[in-house]
Amino acid sequence: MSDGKHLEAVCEAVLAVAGEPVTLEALVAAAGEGATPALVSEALERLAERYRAPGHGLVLERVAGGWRLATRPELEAALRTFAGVRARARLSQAALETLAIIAYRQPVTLPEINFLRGVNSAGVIRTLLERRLVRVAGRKQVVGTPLLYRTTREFLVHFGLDDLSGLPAPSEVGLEDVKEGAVGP
Amino acid sequence: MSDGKHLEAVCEAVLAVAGEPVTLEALVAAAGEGATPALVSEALERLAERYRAPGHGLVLERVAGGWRLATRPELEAALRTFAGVRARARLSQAALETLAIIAYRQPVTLPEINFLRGVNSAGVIRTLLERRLVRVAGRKQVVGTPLLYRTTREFLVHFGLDDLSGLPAPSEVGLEDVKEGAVGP
Amino acid sequence: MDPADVTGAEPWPRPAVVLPAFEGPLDLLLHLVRSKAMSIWDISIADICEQYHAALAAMDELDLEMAGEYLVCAAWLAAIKSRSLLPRQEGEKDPKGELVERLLEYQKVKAAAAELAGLEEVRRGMAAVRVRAALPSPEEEGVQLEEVDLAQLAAALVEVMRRFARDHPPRLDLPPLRFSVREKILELYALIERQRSFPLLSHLLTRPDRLESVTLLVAGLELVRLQVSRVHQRTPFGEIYLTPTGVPLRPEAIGDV
Repeated sequence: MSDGKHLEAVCEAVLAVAGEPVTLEALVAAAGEGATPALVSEALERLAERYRAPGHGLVLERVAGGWRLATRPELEAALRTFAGVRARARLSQAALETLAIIAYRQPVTLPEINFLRGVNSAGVIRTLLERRLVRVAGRKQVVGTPLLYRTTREFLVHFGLDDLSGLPAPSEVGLEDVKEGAVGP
Repeated sequence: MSDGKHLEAVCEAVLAVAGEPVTLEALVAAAGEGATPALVSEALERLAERYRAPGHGLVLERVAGGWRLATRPELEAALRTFAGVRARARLSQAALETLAIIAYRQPVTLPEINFLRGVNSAGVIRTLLERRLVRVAGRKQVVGTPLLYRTTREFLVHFGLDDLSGLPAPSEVGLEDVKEGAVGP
Repeated sequence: MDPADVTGAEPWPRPAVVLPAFEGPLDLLLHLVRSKAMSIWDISIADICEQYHAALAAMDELDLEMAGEYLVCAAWLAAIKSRSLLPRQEGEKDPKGELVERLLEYQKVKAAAAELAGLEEVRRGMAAVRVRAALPSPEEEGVQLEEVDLAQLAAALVEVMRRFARDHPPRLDLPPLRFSVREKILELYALIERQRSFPLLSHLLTRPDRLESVTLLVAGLELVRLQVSRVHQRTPFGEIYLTPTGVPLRPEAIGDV
């Protein structure tokens, strides 16, 4: 089946998952038997026309080397707001790593965390403090008396633990256990 | 500006970049001033309706407590031809059985799963954890404090469920033998 | 069979007897009950035991882990069978009860798995839409906070430690020398003084510590350099003898070795 409607649907689906410009040839190949460059070009023109109507959040644009679906430039503000909302509900890999170090090594200081991660984690700790996953628990009596961090009650509740002894060894969740020793500034 | 057309456009753009279910609240926040849950819901319904028309390659679905844009299932062949989109591997019988136990009995431990299946399911669980279909949700306070497992949001997305109440009711799950009498010989 | 295999491949190559692939002993039992058109409620335990053993015998390609589980189940069945041969006392439960219950529960699990397979099949061809946002700065990705679990937390720790180990390879730590050349020179000197012709090679080879042997060899060479000793070897690869030259060893000549 390669009627016009089907071609439009195929183009829309392929472009929506591609995330990058797709060549006409790739679209013709995806559409399968009976599809020709001419027929697919026509379907793309109709699709582009459709997206130009009010109520659409996407545009179909011709860019170098092919066709691409992108969001409408005038919706930038809404997309920014959404990105902010989503970022607040997420933990970055950096935050997750820092949380893991604090959980398994507590109490631990920022210099110790920086040493283990190899990058400054001050900003990440701020995020974890804001999310109430970690807290300040005194100062370490060493040069500079850095703050000590521990996980919070909310942390335990989030992970369904009664106490910290419930933290699983990596091997319990199918990972290789961490080799201890040699670690420490 | 929050007229209907604008809301439709915002929803389409946000859902197109999200790549995962988006809650109604997040959409309302993204739409900005003047948007209400009721207005955004209406816009979403119109958007879903629009996608149902012929010539569309996408569907707007309610899944995992939010809204998600996905490609139409019947366009699988076209997407597979298109390089970069791989077909998802079917879950094995072992994985499906283990998932079924976790889904219906959550939270549940590995020993409980092993007993119900009659085979050790540790390896299967590891695979399900890797695929983010199940998650560790604390420990059971019994001898050995085994880890508890629950299904994830990804599980809901994978099976197209809005929430766990959408699982086929246990009574619907064909049990011809059970109908024959009370439990116990 | 590899339980981690989620692709649904054949669990094991099929032998001459064509048996369906089983997910485990309970799956096999359920299959036997069905194939005999028995009801789970009135299983003949003697029958099922016999069939179970016959099926096991036909499945000689089981891997060890699975085989263990099948054997445990065989022992369990045998126990039920022997108990059911004994007369039952008043109020005692039917020994088959536990078997019936487990099979019913497993049947439910299989039915639920079939439901999930159906849901999955419908959605297999779908892909999440991912259009690029026309934004100047890319958004930071991460994991949804509410979905972060202990497995991911442990994985993050493993990742940190793995990277740490990669960026901080262990230093090459040389252990402190346990034997000094100076000490060994004095030791060898005393030996050749006493023995006139000292078999160095045999001595080296009988030292329990390789480091000590090396130190002794160096000490021997030092004695030669200081002209305190001579070296003889009568046959190639034969014994190496140290003999004194008559020049006395002056401790201050040893130097810093």
